[in-house]
Amino acid sequence: PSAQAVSIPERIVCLSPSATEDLFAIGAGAQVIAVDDLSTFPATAPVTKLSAFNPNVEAIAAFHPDLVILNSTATKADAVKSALETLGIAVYFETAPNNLTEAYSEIDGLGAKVGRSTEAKTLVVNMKKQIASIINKSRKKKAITFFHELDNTLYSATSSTFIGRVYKDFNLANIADKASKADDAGYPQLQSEYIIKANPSVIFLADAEYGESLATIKKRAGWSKIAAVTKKNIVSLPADIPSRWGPRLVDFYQFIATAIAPIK
Amino acid sequence: MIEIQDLTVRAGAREILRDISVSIPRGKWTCLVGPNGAGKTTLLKALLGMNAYSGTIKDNGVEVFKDSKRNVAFVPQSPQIPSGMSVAEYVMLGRSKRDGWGKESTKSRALVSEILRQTQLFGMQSQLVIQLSGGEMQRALIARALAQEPELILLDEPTSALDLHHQIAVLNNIEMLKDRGVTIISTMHDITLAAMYAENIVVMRDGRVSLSGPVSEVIHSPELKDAFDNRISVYTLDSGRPVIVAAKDSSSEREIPQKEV
Amino acid sequence: MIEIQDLTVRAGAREILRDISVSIPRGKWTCLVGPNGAGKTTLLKALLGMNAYSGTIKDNGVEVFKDSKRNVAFVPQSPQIPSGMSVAEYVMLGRSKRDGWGKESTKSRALVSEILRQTQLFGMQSQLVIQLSGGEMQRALIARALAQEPELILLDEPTSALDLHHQIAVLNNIEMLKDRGVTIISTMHDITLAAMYAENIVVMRDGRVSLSGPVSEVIHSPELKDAFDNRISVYTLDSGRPVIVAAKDSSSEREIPQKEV
Amino acid sequence: MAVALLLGVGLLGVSFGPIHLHFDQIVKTLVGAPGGLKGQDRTLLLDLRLPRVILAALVGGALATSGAVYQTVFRNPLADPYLLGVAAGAGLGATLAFTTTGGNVYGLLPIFSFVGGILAVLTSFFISGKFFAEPNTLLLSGIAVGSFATAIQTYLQQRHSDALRPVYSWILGELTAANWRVVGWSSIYILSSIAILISISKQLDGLMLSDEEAYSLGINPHRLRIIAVVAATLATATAVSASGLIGFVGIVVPHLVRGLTRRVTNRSLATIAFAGAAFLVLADLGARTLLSPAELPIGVITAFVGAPFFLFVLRNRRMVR
Amino acid sequence: MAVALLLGVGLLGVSFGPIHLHFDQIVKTLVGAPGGLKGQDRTLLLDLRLPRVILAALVGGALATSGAVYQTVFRNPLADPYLLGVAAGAGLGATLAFTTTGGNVYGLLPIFSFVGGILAVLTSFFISGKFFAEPNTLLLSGIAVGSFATAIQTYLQQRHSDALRPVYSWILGELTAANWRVVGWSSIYILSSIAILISISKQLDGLMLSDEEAYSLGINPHRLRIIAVVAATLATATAVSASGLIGFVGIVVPHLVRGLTRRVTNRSLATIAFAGAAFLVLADLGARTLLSPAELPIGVITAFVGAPFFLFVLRNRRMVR
Ligand SMILES: Nc1ncnc2c1ncn2[C@@H]1O[C@H](COP(=O)(O)OP(=O)(O)OP(=O)(O)O)[C@@H](O)[C@H]1O
Ligand SMILES: Nc1ncnc2c1ncn2[C@@H]1O[C@H](COP(=O)(O)OP(=O)(O)OP(=O)(O)O)[C@@H](O)[C@H]1O
Ligand SMILES: [Mg+2]
Ligand SMILES: [Mg+2]
Repeated sequence: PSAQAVSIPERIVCLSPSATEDLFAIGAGAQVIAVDDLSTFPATAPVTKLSAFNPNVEAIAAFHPDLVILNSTATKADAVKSALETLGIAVYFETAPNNLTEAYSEIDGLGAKVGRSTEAKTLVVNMKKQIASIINKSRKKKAITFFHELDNTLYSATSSTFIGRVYKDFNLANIADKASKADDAGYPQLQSEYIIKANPSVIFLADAEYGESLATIKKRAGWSKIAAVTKKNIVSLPADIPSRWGPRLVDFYQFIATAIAPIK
Repeated sequence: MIEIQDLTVRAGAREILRDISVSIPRGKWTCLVGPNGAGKTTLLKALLGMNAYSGTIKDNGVEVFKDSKRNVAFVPQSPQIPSGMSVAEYVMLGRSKRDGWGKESTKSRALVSEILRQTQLFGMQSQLVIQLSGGEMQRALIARALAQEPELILLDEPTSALDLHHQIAVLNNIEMLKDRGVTIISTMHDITLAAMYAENIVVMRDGRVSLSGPVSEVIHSPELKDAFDNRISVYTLDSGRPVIVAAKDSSSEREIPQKEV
Repeated sequence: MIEIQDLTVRAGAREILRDISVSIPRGKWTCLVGPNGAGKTTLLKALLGMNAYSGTIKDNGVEVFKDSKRNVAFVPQSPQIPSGMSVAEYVMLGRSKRDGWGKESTKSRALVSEILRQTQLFGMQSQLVIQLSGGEMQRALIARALAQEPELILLDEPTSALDLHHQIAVLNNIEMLKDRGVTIISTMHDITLAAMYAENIVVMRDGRVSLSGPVSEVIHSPELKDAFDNRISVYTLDSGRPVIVAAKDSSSEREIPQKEV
Repeated sequence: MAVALLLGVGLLGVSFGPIHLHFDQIVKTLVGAPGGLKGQDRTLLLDLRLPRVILAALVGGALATSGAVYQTVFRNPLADPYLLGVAAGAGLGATLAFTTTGGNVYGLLPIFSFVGGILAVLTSFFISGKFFAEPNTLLLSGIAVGSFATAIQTYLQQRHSDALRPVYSWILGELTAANWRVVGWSSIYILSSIAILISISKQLDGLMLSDEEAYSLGINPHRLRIIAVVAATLATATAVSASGLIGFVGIVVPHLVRGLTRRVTNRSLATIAFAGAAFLVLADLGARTLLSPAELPIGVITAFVGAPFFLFVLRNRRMVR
Repeated sequence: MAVALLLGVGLLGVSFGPIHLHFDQIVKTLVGAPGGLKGQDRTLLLDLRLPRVILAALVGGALATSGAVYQTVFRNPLADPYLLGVAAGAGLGATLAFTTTGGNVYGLLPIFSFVGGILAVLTSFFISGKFFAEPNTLLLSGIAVGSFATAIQTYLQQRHSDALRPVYSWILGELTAANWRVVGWSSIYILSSIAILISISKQLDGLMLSDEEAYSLGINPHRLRIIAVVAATLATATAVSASGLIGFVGIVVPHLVRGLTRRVTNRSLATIAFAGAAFLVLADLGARTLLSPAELPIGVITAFVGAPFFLFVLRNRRMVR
């Protein structure tokens, strides 16, 4: 019952695609006056040309917001935050979550900030329920090996990353984990011959948008004999959902569940 | 014959050589003389044929500009000295044209040794050219020109850094080229030396040729003195060979040397 | 007095100057002569005091090495010519030491004008130094040294690119420095000129000093001839002034010049 | 005249942006006359735009002056102020700030990058041995040290790929972080370095000669080179730690001024400093307004506007080499 | 001897990796003798490692040779093969491939970066006007064109920040894309360029003299510079499009060879080519094995190993300048 709870922001500028999805899902959409150029979901969000990566303080101030939601990885996020605060504008830092728990608390935090705590709690409960049921239905009894490809120079993601945890929830065995010492953040670059040797049963292509597919992978030296290729277990990941840690996480879990359903 | 007709050379807006017409005989030594800034170096470079000029310069009837068939050696007044190159490599560069790209014939190696000996650089083959003294460098430069076995050799003040003895030694070596029909064109501030070696002299002043002809004619002409504002005097030795000096005072001394003491 | 004691200068493993001991009087003109590679340039640079040497060089009792109080002008044999600098700016560099960092006094401007006139560069102030002819550049270099109003001036072949008249004109200008007590040390291949201007001569050969003393003594000494392997001859004019030449042939001509024709 | 130009450009700089402020109100606010700006606009002017424009001018002046000095000292038209490893060292420092320190990265960033830059140059000096006896050896040593620092930096980024984006955006060069504190400390280093460099500019001309000639003219070439490089490095390291790596200014502005004034001597060092300052203020104005509401990296503008202009000068005025 | 060294290094290169192959079996497989490798190991050797090692050798040879040639042509020890805008142009091309094209981007990447690199150099040539009359003008023109291309590239990356990671990992330089097709086309360009450069290497020495001197020695300095730069650029553009930007090799290997052999002339061009090839094969071996099964960017290894070695040579052998 503090004084803060009373001042509910009415002019929010949201510079994070995930937070935009969160805000609309908890019914705060009407309070949002502007979102960044990559906040493409939901369709009703007031998209502007504001950049989330390279925020322009004055351009944000020109909207006369009372709250700005800023991604902590934005360019000079600290400097932007203090400049906005100098102008008397409140700033809420959104940090990229590392796992589901953090994603949920992100939603809770946003809810509290915009006066939608109850709605946020309901959303989180629903998400937990749906995701648990998807996992329950589709979790593999026996671990299946997979390779998650970020680009054609074979960068991957280990089980310590958010996306890695999603796979892990389905009892998929990540071949990149052996290389986890190469990057603290969990994005090592794998060697082609290691992947051939590890012989994964599924390959997820996060670079499908750049034209990678079963056809192109097959042509790589030595790859045609990899189990995932011979069994055609190549999954092209959609462009945006795997990097939005909001309400559509449920859709992502469902996507993976569907994709791995035929694989034994 | 090298026939120069209405030659004009510009640097930017300035005309450095203006309407020069003169012929230079082949197989002879011709010396360009004149005060500083007269345009000697500029004329020598024009004869090389690398840069554009207006007018014509015909060597045996062929325009010299970009005529890549000629084999012309060029000894500049102040060379660009490459770092990290030995004397032997430097002189061997003179053989590139004859040996062809990337080759180095046995003949070339023998010839370069011979020339290094002639120019008294033999002990220094492996010294870097940047480490040479002024006179040694000038000899290396001339050695490179000799190694070229050119049909025409252009020398810009070839003796300026040489000691008295090497001046003579090097000029004698160059003179021998005439036996092979080589045409020699040089500039030379020491007109006494010029008169000793050249058959013909071209007198230049202010970007023009004021007189050209056989040594004997030019040396005693008023045009020569005039080019130097009458500040030089000409003497003649018993043998008829002239000696040209500038006087120290305006009341120029005119002494006659005595026998050696 | 400039006292040189046991001076040895090395380049890498090689000793270019070996155990040189010689004194050079102040307020006089001393000329270093010797064949190419004798070490003249090296000795001149040692006298400048910039680089390390072993032995001692005392100028008025003070070691010259890194003595920043001396005002020594240095005219190198082959200068590094800066691009994009005008003749006036180039000569004005000589004033830096006197005017102090970043300043340019009225006196300096007047002096530089005067010196440009003396060296006959006055019309060329705004021309870039890289565009000068060989002789013009050499005069610009000497003008810069004169602008320095030095107490000691070191000249390495100051006349090598000058025409006969300018040789005299420039050397006369330098000679006038003696009136102000300036010490002049130069190298000079033209020993006749050296004998005309210098009071003392230092004969060098193979990195050593073989003789030093007043012109009259040195010029007729066997050491001088010996330094040039006896390939030079010395004559004396009526006035007692010597003329030194190398003979064209080994059967050296010894002719006596006649009156001008 | 150069000062007036810079002031004019500065006024433009504080006036334009997504929110337009009027000249007369700006001037009134600055001189404290009545009728000035109030409220958020006043804060915008005094606490955001003014320090930013001043920082742009400082950084631009620092980079252009240092670039010109490096070009003279190394007798190399390719020399830029990042040559001896400042950039790589600062980049490594910045990466270390991101990867090894938790918490307040942005507070530590300037210190880390400043120290990194200076350390890299010191290492280059140390390794090249006889300091400036051979400028080219120092220069190659700088390249090697720089490459080494960059290698470590890249490796660290590989090991900590979450630092990739912030480091990358820092490298791009930003004036976003400008505030009075940054302006305060950077102006001390930058202004005093530039003052030193301009005061020795006549001497620097002597470095176009051989060392012996310079020495006889009363210049100690070794010492002068060290002073020049140290001052230029200090200015550059400060600029880098205040604003990341802003390319192009340090190499092109000096050549541009030389091309336009047809002067190669260092007399024009003050002009170069002012030109660099004005250029970066304008570039920053462009960065803030051209793609507004997004902000463009300033390095994009410097090259995008500067390159064609430079090429035009290069092509039309025969450059004095 | 250089050839034997390269072969030896190559054998090491194909032998080590996450899976170790034995020398004798490798040799047997390569010469077609009985008792060679079978199955997956055979594929590994013939289709993965062999093309990769060969590509490393080609790229290393191309960069080192081009760097040495650029250094001679521009009389500048700082010159590297990326000087005239090849790198920036190729980077822009690569970014365009990621941002503007649909379909198989990775397939288009080499073509885009090759064309981008060549176009940038052509633009530099065109703008500098009289081609090689003034090498320094060309060089400055190259810097400006390069900066311009980089500005556009950065701008595009800003607008398409999702392309940041793939472009960045391409820029880091990778030999991972090696296969026989890449080796095929790149060997044609690289080997013929190197052959041209080595065949004119004696002539290149003439470029250390003044243009008039070179001309009198039978060299057309303008034409020779154009041939040299075109061949070097072709080799570099090919290397870049096959493997991204691998720094350090082009500038340091030539200086290293010169420092060790104490020769500055271009006679050592063949040695430089072999040294560059061997160096990159070794670096790639390091990249594959040090963090196995992960891979290190090769640029990290080249600088990490090369820089200290180079600094050692620089300090201990008085460099022939
Ligand atoms: N690029 C240039 N721009 C302007 N003037 C030039 C340029 N190059 C040469 N000059 C001028 O042209 C004149 C002739 O120069 P040149 O070098 O041919 O003289 P020179 O007869 O060889 O003189 P020296 O005896 O001093 O060597 C000189 O006065 C010189 O200043
Ligand atoms: N760095 C060096 N390394 C090796 N030898 C050197 C080096 N510098 C000079 N020398 C040698 O030292 C000797 C003396 O050189 P110096 O330049 O003093 O001669 P000099 O008397 O001035 O000759 P010149 O009349 O030709 O100008 C020369 O034989 C030269 O080859
Ligand atoms: Mg001349
Ligand atoms: Mg000498």
